[in-house]
Amino acid sequence: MELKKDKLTEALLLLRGASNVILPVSNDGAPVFKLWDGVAEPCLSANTSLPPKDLLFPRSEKMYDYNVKTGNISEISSNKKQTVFGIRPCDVRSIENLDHAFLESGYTDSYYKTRRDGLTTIALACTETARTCFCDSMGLSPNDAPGADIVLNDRGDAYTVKSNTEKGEEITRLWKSLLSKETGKASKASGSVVCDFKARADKDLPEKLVARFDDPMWDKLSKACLGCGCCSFICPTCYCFDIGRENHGASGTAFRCWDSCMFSDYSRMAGGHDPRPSKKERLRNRYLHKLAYFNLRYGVTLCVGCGRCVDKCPANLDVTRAMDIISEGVRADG
Amino acid sequence: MESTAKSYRLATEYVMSRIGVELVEIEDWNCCGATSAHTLSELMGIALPARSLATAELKEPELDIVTGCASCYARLRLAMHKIRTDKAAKYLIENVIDMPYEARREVYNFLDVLSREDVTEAIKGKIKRKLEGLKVACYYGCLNVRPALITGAPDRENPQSMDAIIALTGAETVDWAFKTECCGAAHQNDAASVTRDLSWRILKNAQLSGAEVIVTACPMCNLNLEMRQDGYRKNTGRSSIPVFSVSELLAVAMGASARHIALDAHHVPAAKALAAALRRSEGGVAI
Amino acid sequence: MSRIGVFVCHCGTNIASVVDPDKLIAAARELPGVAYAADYKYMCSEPGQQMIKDSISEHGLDRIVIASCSPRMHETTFRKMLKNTGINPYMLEIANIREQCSWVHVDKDRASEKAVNLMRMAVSKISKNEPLYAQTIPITKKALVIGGGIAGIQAALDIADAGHEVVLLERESSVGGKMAMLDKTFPTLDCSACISTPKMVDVGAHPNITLMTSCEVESVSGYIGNFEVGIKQKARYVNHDICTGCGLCETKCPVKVESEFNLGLSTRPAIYKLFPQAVPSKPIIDKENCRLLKGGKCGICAKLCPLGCVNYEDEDRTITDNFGAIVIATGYQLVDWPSMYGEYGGGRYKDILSGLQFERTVNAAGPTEGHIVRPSDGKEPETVVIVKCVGSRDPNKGKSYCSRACCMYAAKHAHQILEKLPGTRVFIFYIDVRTPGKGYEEFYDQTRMDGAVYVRGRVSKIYEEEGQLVCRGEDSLLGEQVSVKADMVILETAMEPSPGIAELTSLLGAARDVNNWVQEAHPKLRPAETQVGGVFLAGTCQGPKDIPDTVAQASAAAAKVIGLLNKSEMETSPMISAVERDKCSGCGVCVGICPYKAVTLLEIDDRHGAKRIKREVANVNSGLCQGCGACTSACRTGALDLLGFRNKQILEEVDALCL
Amino acid sequence: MSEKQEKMRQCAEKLLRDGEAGYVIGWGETRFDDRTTPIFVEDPAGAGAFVWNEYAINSLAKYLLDDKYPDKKIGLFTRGCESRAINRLLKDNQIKRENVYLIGVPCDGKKSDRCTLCRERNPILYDVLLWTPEDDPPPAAGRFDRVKDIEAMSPDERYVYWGETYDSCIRCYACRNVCPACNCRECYADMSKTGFQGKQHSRSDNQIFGVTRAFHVGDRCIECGECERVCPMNLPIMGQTQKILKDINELTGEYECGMDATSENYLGRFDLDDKDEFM
Amino acid sequence: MPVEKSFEPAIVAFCCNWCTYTGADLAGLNRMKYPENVHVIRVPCSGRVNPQFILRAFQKGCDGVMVCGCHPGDCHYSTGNYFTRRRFMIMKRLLEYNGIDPERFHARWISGSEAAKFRDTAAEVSEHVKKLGPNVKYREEFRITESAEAGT
Repeated sequence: MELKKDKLTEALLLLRGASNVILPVSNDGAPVFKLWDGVAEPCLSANTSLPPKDLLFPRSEKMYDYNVKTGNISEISSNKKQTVFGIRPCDVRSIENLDHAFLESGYTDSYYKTRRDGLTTIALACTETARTCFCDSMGLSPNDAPGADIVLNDRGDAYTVKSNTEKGEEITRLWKSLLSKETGKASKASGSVVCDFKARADKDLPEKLVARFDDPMWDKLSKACLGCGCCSFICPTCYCFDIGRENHGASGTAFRCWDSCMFSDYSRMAGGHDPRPSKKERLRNRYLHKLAYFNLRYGVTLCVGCGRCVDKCPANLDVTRAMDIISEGVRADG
Repeated sequence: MESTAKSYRLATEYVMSRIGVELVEIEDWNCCGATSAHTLSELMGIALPARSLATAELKEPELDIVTGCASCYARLRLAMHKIRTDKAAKYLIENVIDMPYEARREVYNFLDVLSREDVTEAIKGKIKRKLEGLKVACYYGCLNVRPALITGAPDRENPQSMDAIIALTGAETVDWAFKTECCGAAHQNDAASVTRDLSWRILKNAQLSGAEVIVTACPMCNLNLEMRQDGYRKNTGRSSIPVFSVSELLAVAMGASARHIALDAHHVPAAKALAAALRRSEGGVAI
Repeated sequence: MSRIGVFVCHCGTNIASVVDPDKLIAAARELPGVAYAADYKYMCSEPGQQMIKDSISEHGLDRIVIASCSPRMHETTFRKMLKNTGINPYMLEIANIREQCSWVHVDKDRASEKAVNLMRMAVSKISKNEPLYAQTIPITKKALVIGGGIAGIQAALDIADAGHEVVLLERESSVGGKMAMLDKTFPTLDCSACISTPKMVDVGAHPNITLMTSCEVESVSGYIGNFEVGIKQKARYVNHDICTGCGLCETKCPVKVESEFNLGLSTRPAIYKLFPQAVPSKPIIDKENCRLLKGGKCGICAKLCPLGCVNYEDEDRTITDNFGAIVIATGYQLVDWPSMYGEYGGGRYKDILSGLQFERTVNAAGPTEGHIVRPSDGKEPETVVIVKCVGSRDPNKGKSYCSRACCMYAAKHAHQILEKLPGTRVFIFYIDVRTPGKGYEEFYDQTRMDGAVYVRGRVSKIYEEEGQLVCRGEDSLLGEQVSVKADMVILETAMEPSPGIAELTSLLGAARDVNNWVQEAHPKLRPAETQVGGVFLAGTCQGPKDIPDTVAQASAAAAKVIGLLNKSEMETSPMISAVERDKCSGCGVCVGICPYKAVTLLEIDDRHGAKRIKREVANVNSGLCQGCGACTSACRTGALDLLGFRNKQILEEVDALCL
Repeated sequence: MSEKQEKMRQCAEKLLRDGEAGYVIGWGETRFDDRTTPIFVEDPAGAGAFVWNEYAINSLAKYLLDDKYPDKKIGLFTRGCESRAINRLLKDNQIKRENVYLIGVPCDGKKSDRCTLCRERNPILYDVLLWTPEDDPPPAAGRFDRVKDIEAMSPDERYVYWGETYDSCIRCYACRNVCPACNCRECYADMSKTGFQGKQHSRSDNQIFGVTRAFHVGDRCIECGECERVCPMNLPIMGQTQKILKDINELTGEYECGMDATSENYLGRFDLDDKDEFM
Repeated sequence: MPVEKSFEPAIVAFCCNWCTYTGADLAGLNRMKYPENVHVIRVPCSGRVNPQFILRAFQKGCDGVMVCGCHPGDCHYSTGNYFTRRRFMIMKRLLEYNGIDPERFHARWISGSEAAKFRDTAAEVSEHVKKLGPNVKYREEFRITESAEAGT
C-alpha cells in the first residue's frame, strides 16, 4: 500500500481525530517533535535533535500524591493516546530497548506501561544519513523499523505503508480511503541507505569491554569530558531517573525526573561515599552500559547508533572511538 | 573688542600672530547674555551661549573654544558643563536652539591658552625686551575661576597662572589679596555705588601691595577698573593706576609699539608706566 | 519524626480578642510533626511556663513553638525556661502573633488566618532546628589602651586601679596628648597642665601600667578576650633604661627644627623631649632631622651624654603581646585650614593663628612665655578677631558637623586676651553660640560682660593691608557687610580624627562613620563600644567632645573593660556561621564580606582521589563571628550556613507560608 | 597556520621532554575535519597530535580544575579567553599560578559564534608567547545589544521569552561545567536536598536554575561565550550574565572580569556611595 | 462559575532583627493597621537574605516579596546592608529582566523607629500586588497544573 504525499495532511488529520499526534516540525530549520496543531508542516528532512523518549518517559512525571497526617496515597497515571509520526528506525529501536528496561526481567513500570500502551509509532525510513549516524553498525537498518507499528518508506511522491502490528492495522483501516496500491517502481532511491560511518561493534564487544574495565584507556577517553549530562539527555536510550518530592505541609507529590549518570551526585550514597568519584568512572559506566551491560542482560546493545551524542558533545567526544580501541586492540593514545 | 577694548584686541592679535596661533571667529556668534540673561531665565542664560557653541561645533568641529572675557567664559563653560552632565537640560536646550550640541570640545579662557606649555614656550622665544622691575598686580577676575565646579580652576583664591605669564615679560608680580575679587562690572549701570566700592578696594589693595599697574584678563574688568579711577583719585586722595590686559604687556615685551596696539586708547594714561620699565631694563628704549 | 509542642498565648485579651486561639490549636494539630497543642492566658507567667514544662515531659516533646508576643520580648525568657527540661534552648521558635498580628489587624477571621500562617511557618522552621551549644572562650586579663591623651590616660588608670594589667600605647614620645598643649580649661580656667600632668605621672608610675611611647599598632589578630597585637616600637636612639632625663644632650644639638608641640611657633633640637613635663621624661632623636642619622657628621649628643645612652644604631622593633580588651583613644587633630580656606590667605599671613597655636602663645611655658604678641613683629595686638566654625558646620569647604568645644574655647580665648591685655578689642564671628555644659553659659555671659563683641556671621575674606588683617564678613543680625581691621586673627578650627585612624580601625575591624570618626556600637546605648567585641572607645576618636565628656567616656570604656576582664571566660552566642568543609572550595568571597574578620581561609589536609593534598577552606572564628549571616548569602555553594537561621530553616518558613 | 602549529608542537615537546610540564593541554583532531577535541599529552613523542586551526575552539582553562594538585606543572595553550579564565580561577583561589605553564598563543579568531564578542585575542597572562600578538578585533560595538533588546520588551514579553527559552533547557549543566566562573567544589544545583533547586524539569525549576546561575556568576563572568557554545539547545545563556554585567557597568562604570587575578568581584565588596534605590 | 473570593495575595517580608523587625513590632505597639497578607520572616541581618530565597518564594506561591533592613550606615553589623544593597540592586534588575513585575519585589530600609514606614510599605506593596493579581511566573509547575485541572 502507499500513501500519496499530497494526502499526507489528510492522513494526519484523521490520526488527530483519534489521538494526540506528535510529529517533527521545524524549529529554526531543525526538526523537533511537537504536539501537532493540525496546521504545521511536518519537517521530515532529517532526524530530530531530541529523541521522542519523553513521550514514554517524561522529563518530569508525577507519580503519586500523599498526606503524611492521613496516610493517604493516590497514584497518578496518564493514559493519553498518542501517535508519533515520522520517528526514525534508530528511535524506534530505542523504544524497543526502553521496553526491555521498563517492562521486562521481572519488573513492570506501571507509569511507563500506561504510556507505552497508549503509544502508536509510525516510522519513516531514512532517505539519507547524517555524518554522525552509525546505526547500521549497531545491528539495525536505516531502511526499516521492524519495531514500529507502521513503517513508511519515501518513494518520491508517495510513501509505502507497511503495518507491523495490530495497532498498525488499525491505522491502515483508518487511512483506508487514502491508501492506494503501490505503483511499482520507486522513483527515488530508498531502502538502500547506508551510513557513511562505521563503528566497530563486533559481536564480542561487550565481553572485551568488560574485560578492560581497569584499562588506562578510560583515563584518556574521559580527560576532555566536561561531566555534563548532555549526552544522557539527548540519548534515546538513557532512562535513568531520580525520585523527588514536593511537600506542601502535610501533603505532597512524589515525582520522578531524568537523571544522568554523568552527574556528580548521581552515584553519591547517603553517607557521602561515591563509588564513581570522577568523570573517568562515570564515563566508563556510561559507555559500558550502552555497549556491554545492557547487552549482557537483555541480549541487545543499548546504543542504537543515532549519533546524537557524537554530534552534540561540547568536548567533541566520540563513543565510537572507544569501540575502535577495543575492537582493534589499540592503545588509547595510538 | 572693536571699541572700548580695542587695545586688548590689537594686542591679542599681535601676540597670537607672533607665536603662530590662529584664532577663528565663530560664525554668526551671538551675545552670551552674561550678567543679565540668566537672572531673567535660567534656560535663556544657557541657551544663548549654547547656540554659539553649537554653531562652532557644527562649523569647526575640530576646534576648541577660547574667550578673552571672564563673563563669556563663565557662561560658555556653564553651557558646556550642563550639556555634558544633564541629559534633560541637553534635550531642552537643543530644542530651544534648534541645533544639536554634544559639547565635544573644551571651552577655555584666554589664560588657559597662554598657560599651555607649548604656548608658553613660544611666547618665551618671542620676548624681545624686558619690563624689568615693573610691579604688576595680576587681576584674574572672579568669573575666570568661579564657580570651581564649572571652571575646574585649581585655586580660586590665589591663582598663579597669570603671574607665571607676566613673569615672562620680566615684570614682577606682587602678592596681593584681590586677585579674584568681584569688580562689580555687572552692576555698573544699576547699582553704580556698589560697583564703585568693589572696584576701588581692588585698586587700593593693589597699590598698597606695591603694584604700579594692574593686569586683567577680561575687557569688562579692564574697563570697569579704569573708568572708576577719577572718583577714586578724588575720594581717596590716591593716584590713579594704569590697567592693562595681559596681551598688552606681552605684546610690548615682544616689541609692539604703543601705536601698534593703541595704548593711547586707555582711559588712564598707560604708556608712561611701561616706558619707565623699559627704560630701566634696556637703557632707554622708547615704546 | 519530631515531636513538636505548640503553645498559644492569649496575652490576656491582647491576642485572644482578635485572634481565635482555638483556630490555631485546631490548625496546629493538622501539621506534620505536631504532637501536642495547647493554649493559655499568659504563657510567660509562672503557671504558663509550668504548663509547658509539664507538657514536655508528659508528651515527650522535643521542640517547642510558642505563638505569643514578639521574640524580642520573651525569647530569652522561654529559652531560660527550657534549660532544665532536657530540651535544648535553641529548639524553640516563637510565632509573633501579637505585635505583628493581633495588634495590627482588625478583621478577626483574617487575623486568625494570618496567625495560623505565622504559627505554621514557625512549626515548619522548627522541624529543621538543631540543638546549639554556646562555647566559652578564655580571656587574657590584660588591656591595651591605644592613645596616651587624657582619654587613654584616664581609661588606663581606671583599669589599672581595678587590678588589671594595662599597656598604654602612645605614638609620640610622651603621653599627654592635646590636653598637655592647652593653657587653661574652660569654664573653670584651671591650668590644664596642673590637672593633667599629675595623671601623666601616675600612669608612668602605676605598677599595673606599662607605658609604651613612640609605639604604633602594626597588626591585630584574634578576638574578644584573645587579641594578639603586634606593636612597633619606633627607634628612639636613646636608651631609656639608663637615661635619667638630665637634658644635657639637648643643649648642644646644632639642629633647630620647628617644634611640633608649639605648632611651629618655636624651634627644638633634633634630640629632644616633646615638652618639659614629658612622661617619660627622656629624650629621643628625630631621625629625619638628626645630622648624624642623615649621614652627616656630628655625634655631639653622644659625646655629651654622661651615661652613654645615645645609640645611633637603634632600630624599629616589633613587640607582640596578648590582650583581652582594647580601648581606642586616639583623639583628634585640627583640620588643615590653609588648604581649605584660600580666602583666609591659605596660610600666607603669619598673624593668623589656629586656636591651638593661640593656646601655646598664651601658655606661660609656651614660646612667648605667655605674652600675647603677633608672630610677625612681636607686638601686642590692639584688635583681635576670633573666627569660629572654621571647617566646622561648613559642608562646602570643611566638615558638616559641629566641633562642639570651639564655642567654649573661643570664649576662653577672648577672656584670656581681655584679661592679659585689657583694652584690646576682641571680635568673635560666630554662627551660633552653643554652651551646653555646667557653667558654660555663665562663662560665655561673663566673656561678653568682659567686652568681647560677638558678631553673628561668617568671615568671607581675610587679607593683609597696611600691616593689618582686614576681616570682611557679614553681620547677619544687622544684615550688613562688616569689615574689621585686626592685628591678630584666631581661627577656631574643626576637629577631625587623628591621622592613621583608617589604618588602625581596619586592623581592628572597627567601623568608621562618614566623617571617619570611629563608629560606636549604638549611638545612644553603647557609646563606649565599637561593634567589634572587646574593642572599646574613649574620647575624641569617636567624635568631637570636650575634656569632661572625654574623661567620662574614658571611664565608661574602662568600666566595660573591667567587666570583661573580671571574668575568666565568656560564653559566645552559638547562632554563628558554620562551614561545611566538604562543600567549601575556598574561593574566599566570604573573607572580604565579614565585617569582623571572623572568616579566614584555613589550610587543611585532605585527599584528592588517592593523593594527600592540602587545600584551603573557609574557617569561622566563633569568638569573632557575631552571627549576621552576610557571608552565607555570598556563598554560592551553601558551604557557609548560619546556625539557627540555616538556609533550610528559612526555606521551610517560606514554603509554609505558601500552602 | 602550519608554522604556528609546528611551533606549538615543538614547544610542547620541549616542555615534556625537559620535564617542565607533566602534560600539556591543547587541541587534537577528531574524525571530522571541522572539529577538534581537547587532548592531554604526556609523552613528548605525542606532541605531534596538537593541531592549530580555525576549529580549535574549545576553551581549555576549565580542565585545570580536574587536576588542582598536580605533581608537575600543567602546560596549557593559552589564548586571550583562556588567560582571562585563568585569572578567574586564580582570583577564585582555585588554582595556583606556579602549577601551570601557560603557552601563549595569540588567537586569530575561530569559526565560532562565541568569538564574536571577543576583545582579547592575545593572552594577558603567559609564561611564553609563541608568536607575535594579533591585532585585537575592533571593540565589539554593542557588547550589550541583545540585553538591550530584551530590556525593551514588556515584563510579560520578557517572561515569555525566557520562559520559552527555559522550556527547552534540558538541564544538562554543560554551561556550568564549561564555565570558568562556575568553580564551586559542589554546585548548589547538585544538592537538591538543600532546597534551593528542584531537580524536576519544569519551566519554573529551569528558570530558577538559569537565574540563580546567572546571579552566581554574573559579577564574575569573563564573557568567553563557552556556555552558549556548549549548549545543546542553543540557548542564549549569556543574555542573563551580560545583563548583570551591563547593570554593574551602569552602576559603577567600566567593569570587566578576568583582566587581572586580584580585583574583588562586584558583589564581594561595596562602596559607601553605592547607588541606593531602596530608601 | 462560582463567585470568586476576592484575591488575597501572599506576601513575605524578610526583615532584619535589629531595625525592620523592631519597626514592625513598634507598629504593633502603636496599634497601626496594615493588611493581613504581609508575613514577616525574621533574619539577623538583611545581609542574611540570600537572593535565592526570593526565587523560592515566587516559586512556592508568594505573590510579593519584601526585603527590609537597617538604613545604610545603621547596620547592627556595620556593613551587612551595604552588601544587601548591591545584591538586590542586581537581583531586582535581574528579576525584572526575567519578566517578574517590578512591583512584586521590593527592598526597603526601615529603621527600628520607622513603624509608620513599615506600615506604609506593607500597605503599599500589598495594594500593588493585589492589583497585579496572583503571580504565576516562576510558580512551581505541578501545583499550577493541579489547580488548573481543579478549576476546569
